[in-house]
Amino acid sequence: MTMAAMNDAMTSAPGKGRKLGRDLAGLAAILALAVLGYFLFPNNLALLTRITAIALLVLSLDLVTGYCGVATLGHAALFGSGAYAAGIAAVHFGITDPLLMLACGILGGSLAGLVCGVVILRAHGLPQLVLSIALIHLFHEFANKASSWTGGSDGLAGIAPDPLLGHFEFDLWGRTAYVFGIVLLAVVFTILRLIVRSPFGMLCRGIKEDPIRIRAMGASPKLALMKMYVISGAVAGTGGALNAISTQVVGLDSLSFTLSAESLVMLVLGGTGSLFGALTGTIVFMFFEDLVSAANPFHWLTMVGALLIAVVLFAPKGLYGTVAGLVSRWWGTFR
Amino acid sequence: MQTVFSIAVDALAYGMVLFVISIGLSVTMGLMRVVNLAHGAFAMIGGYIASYAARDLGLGFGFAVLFAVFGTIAIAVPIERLLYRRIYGAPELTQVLMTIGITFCIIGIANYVFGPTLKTVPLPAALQGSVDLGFRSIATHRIFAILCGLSVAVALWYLIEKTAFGVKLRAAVDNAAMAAALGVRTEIVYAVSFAVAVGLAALGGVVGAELLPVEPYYALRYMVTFLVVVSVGGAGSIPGALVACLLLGGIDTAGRYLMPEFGEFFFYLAVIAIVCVFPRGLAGRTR
Amino acid sequence: MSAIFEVRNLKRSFGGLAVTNDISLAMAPGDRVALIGPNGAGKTTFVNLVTGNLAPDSGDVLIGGDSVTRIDAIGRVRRGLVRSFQVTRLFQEMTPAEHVALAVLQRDGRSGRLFGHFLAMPEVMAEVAELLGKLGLRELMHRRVSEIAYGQQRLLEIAVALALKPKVLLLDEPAAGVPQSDTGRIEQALADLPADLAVLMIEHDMDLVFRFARRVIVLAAGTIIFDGSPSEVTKNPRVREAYLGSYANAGHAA
Amino acid sequence: MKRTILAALTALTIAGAAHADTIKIGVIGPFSGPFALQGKNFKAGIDAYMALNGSKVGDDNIEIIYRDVPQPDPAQSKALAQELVVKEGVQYLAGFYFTPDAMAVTPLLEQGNVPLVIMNAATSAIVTKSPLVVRTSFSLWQTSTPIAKVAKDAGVSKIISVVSDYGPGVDAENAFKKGFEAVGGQIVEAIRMPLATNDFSPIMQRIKDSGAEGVFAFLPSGPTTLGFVKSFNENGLKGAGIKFFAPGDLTQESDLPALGEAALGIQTTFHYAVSHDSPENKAFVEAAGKAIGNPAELSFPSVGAYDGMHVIYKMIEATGGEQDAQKGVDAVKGLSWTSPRGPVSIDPESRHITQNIYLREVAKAEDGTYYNKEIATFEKQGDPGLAALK
Repeated sequence: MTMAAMNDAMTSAPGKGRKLGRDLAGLAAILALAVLGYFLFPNNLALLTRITAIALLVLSLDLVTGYCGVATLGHAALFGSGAYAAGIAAVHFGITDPLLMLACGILGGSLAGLVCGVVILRAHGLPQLVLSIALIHLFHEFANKASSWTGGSDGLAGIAPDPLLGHFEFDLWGRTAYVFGIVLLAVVFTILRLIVRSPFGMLCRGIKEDPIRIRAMGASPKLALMKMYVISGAVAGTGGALNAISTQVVGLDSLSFTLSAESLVMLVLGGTGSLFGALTGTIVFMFFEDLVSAANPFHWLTMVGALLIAVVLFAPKGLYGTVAGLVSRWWGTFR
Repeated sequence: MQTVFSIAVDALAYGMVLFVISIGLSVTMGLMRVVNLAHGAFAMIGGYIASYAARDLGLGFGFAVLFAVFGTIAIAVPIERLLYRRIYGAPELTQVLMTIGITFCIIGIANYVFGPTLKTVPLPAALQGSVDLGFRSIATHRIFAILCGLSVAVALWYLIEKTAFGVKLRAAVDNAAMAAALGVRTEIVYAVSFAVAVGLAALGGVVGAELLPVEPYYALRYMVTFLVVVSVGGAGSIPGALVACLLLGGIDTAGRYLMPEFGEFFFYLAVIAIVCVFPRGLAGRTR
Repeated sequence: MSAIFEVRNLKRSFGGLAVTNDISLAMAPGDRVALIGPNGAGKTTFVNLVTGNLAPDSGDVLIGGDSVTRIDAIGRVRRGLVRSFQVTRLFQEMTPAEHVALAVLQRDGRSGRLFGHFLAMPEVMAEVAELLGKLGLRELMHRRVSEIAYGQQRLLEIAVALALKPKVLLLDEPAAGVPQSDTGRIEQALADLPADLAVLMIEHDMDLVFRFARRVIVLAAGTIIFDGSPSEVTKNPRVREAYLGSYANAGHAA
Repeated sequence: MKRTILAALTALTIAGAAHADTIKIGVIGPFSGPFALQGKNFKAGIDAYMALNGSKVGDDNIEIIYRDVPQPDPAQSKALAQELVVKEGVQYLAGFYFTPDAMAVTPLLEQGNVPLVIMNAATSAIVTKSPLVVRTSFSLWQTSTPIAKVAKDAGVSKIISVVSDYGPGVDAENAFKKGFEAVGGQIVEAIRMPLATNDFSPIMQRIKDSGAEGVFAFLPSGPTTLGFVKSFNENGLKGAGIKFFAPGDLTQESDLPALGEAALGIQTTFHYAVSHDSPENKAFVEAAGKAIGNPAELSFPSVGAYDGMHVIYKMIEATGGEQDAQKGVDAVKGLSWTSPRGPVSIDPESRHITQNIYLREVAKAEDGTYYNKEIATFEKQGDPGLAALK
């Protein structure tokens, strides 16, 4: 192998430069959207913060569903565990520093990821879906039962985070929470971009396509998926902690089947297997929901349903997936 | 001992109601390979039609049931042609998205047309009241539900295993291209199976209305239960679904009797245990 | 020379039917062995037993003199027993470069790394480029597998196996389904396999077997009925009977 | 620096709102989803109040802005409340069907200078979370305590308690237990069953086996109630003479057509029956029935909303339309008026509504419909749950 051959191989690689460019573009897009949102909806930052937290949940779901092919309708278990971990730390242990609460949330989410991974990875396809449904109900029921810790169905109230970095208070206008959320999202997004392109990310994509082939290469699909589940838990836990810090209440809804199903809907809406798809799906779904439910709080569900049907009919790869496909085809014919 | 009998009777009745409602879903998911989350919505439509026919039009119970089954099929067939046909063979997640969308729409429309209140299907005098079993009494309509469940199981088994249509259906499922080459018109087979599944859903919606009252959120409220039952049984298997319904009905009933405060735990732990032991469902066929 | 790969008295039956019945064989580094047999001879079961996807009722599998009978499939790969598949099982959405890089990283125990990209790992890329170059896949290395020809996919299959630096290579019908025009490339690739590698090829195509193997093993009804040089195999009466008999039966059934 | 800007902005928003001709009231409730009926009732109560009392207070127009939280979701509730206060500039927050949703909003009130009028959420503790909370509905302790005495007076001394296993259910169980033991009764067993229970037969078997003479039950109003009551009859408990006691959620008017015959004779205690006989209620029912479209859908949240509007109107009068949450709340402390449900007042200390609790029995009217017939009155009941909190 000569150096020349190697250089040749490196330069002929099409992806590298473009991918780095796309990372930066992605990051720039998030920040641009964040700034845009800030100025377009200066009085609605709470909604934007909520979208940010849910975006973290959907990103985390994309890691296991989009990149590893795990079917789950119980992913809110990871999000809710993070939220409760952060909330319980604040209420019962007096850990009110937002960054420490965040750490608790990440830890809680990762642990839940480990538990869910152990159970969910025991089956495939439809039975896997059922395992995830059973799990989320168990988590929900457990939180309901442990009401002295979680507040049960009344919600865990009284979370009062300190000012961020001792300076910025989480107040009515929600600027601190918003900026905090956007920074978290940008950091998480960047880390995830690195992870999905890393050797481990490649391994996971391989597992999604053919776990038997991966075994024949001497790698354990199960271990890799477990690892991904823990990472996914950390991401979802970040979202949960953000939610707990910004709303200062944690309710059982954060561990609910409904939230799990919604996050899956958002992911598929945007397009699985791409971090941009996850973000697109979250933003479009949440905005659409906010828009139509404000326009007609009594019958907006029908319109959301129609949106989902329309997406399946006209954008079968999800919004981002289809648009990206169109753009690259157009790009192809253009060149 | 009496307690055990008593639980067994309740479990049987509850399990059979579950069976009548979910068996249609087993057909769509197992034979047509569509994760049809809108199944509950069709059951709900059946319930609404029966309620409307019996309460507002004053029809007899039998007519109301027929009305419900065929009315629901009439509503579902265009939906199949326009929407479901696009998702046969599509990835599971796409099917989930589409059928959840359909469910949302149906809920919204039901809410608009019928309002958010509970609707009941008035029972004929023969099905009202209770029957004394000696050691306890049981509602007559539950016995009716048990009988319905058994006849549906037998009829469906006969249809799929013993008739020419069943052969075509199984052929179309195993290898659509081959079946088409042999002259089976797969789209008709699929449409008919879909209609059968929807009709069963509607029947279940009516028969089960005493236990699962009809209201707009019916479609989502019980969806998870149906999905769990069908998967535990092994999608597409009639005996599997029957066993799963009786088993889960039994666990649920016993759990609720013995330790009601941990009822949910019981049920879902049992589901996890069963799926772990039988990853393809109780009567799952290897794909 | 000691055996790098050995099978001792391997037995496995399904419901009373012995599908693999007391098979023993040994291979030294550099061996080129072909395993042939009529349909239903138990080749697939044998492969599954050897690779660890199926547990034997009795008997032993050894790699480099150590028993791996109790070690699972993944562990056997890590000890140098690598297989290719009958039909390509490649990742349709990934590129040849990614396939080989994944194998290289996995072999070095780096496939779990969360950061860095293989394109930015010069030593990995060097190996990827070299391997793909040898098999004539250099120009295609960044195309998606779903876009390349079937014959090239089979070559990639071999490249992935080689990237794992095996001691023993199990090739399951490496040329199956490849158009006549492309078989030359595959034969060339087989001829260029590392000299110290022990290769066991399961194959139907007798031409390929005769050109490749220096030793032929014939399996019929779960037992080895012949183990010797290619020149003798066609003359062996038991082999003739096993093949002709089965063809006669097959013809009858059809 | 940042804080000064914030303070300036706060001042601006407040000043801006003070001179507005339109006073906005933000109402959060379940307007879609499984609890849409209760949201509809909020709207009906509010519409009825505005139809009867005008949509103006002094010179100021009143505008209602609705926001939908279909199921308990504190995060969304808080986000919407924040939006209502900051973006829409509402001076009052109202509504709230679920406790966690209300709890999530309480930390915003002082900063936003906004009072919160709870039109339903029934957990006692909410009013203690902020001095700016006023409740015009009821609490479960308030409605569940009197039934204990009713049970005892009916000669029942051994009772089994059966409640849905969630916050309000536990509240109801505790309230009843305390009340019943205080009058010398005995709770033989207390069962908490999962919210998602479809088949109640096993529970009925438990009741039968417990040897109790009566059952106290609480389930959230809606589909489960129907199954529970029917099961009670079909499993022969009614026939066996076991008495059925519950707070009024179980027999809310909108469920009665479905419950029908099965509910006849069930005794409940509650703060409001649509059938309440008074001129105020007659006017209310007519207006609210018109507002909701189908009068059969009218239920208790409508009266909570109606009185909530009354309290808000009084606050607006007291502040002259200026945004001053504390002044408004202070003005309604001790306020008393005649509501459609009867005489009520706001307890100055707890800011919870003091009201009559009625004992009702489900009866059949001459036209074949079913209604809650009031048969006894417990006057001026406060919230015993607040005492239990301490």
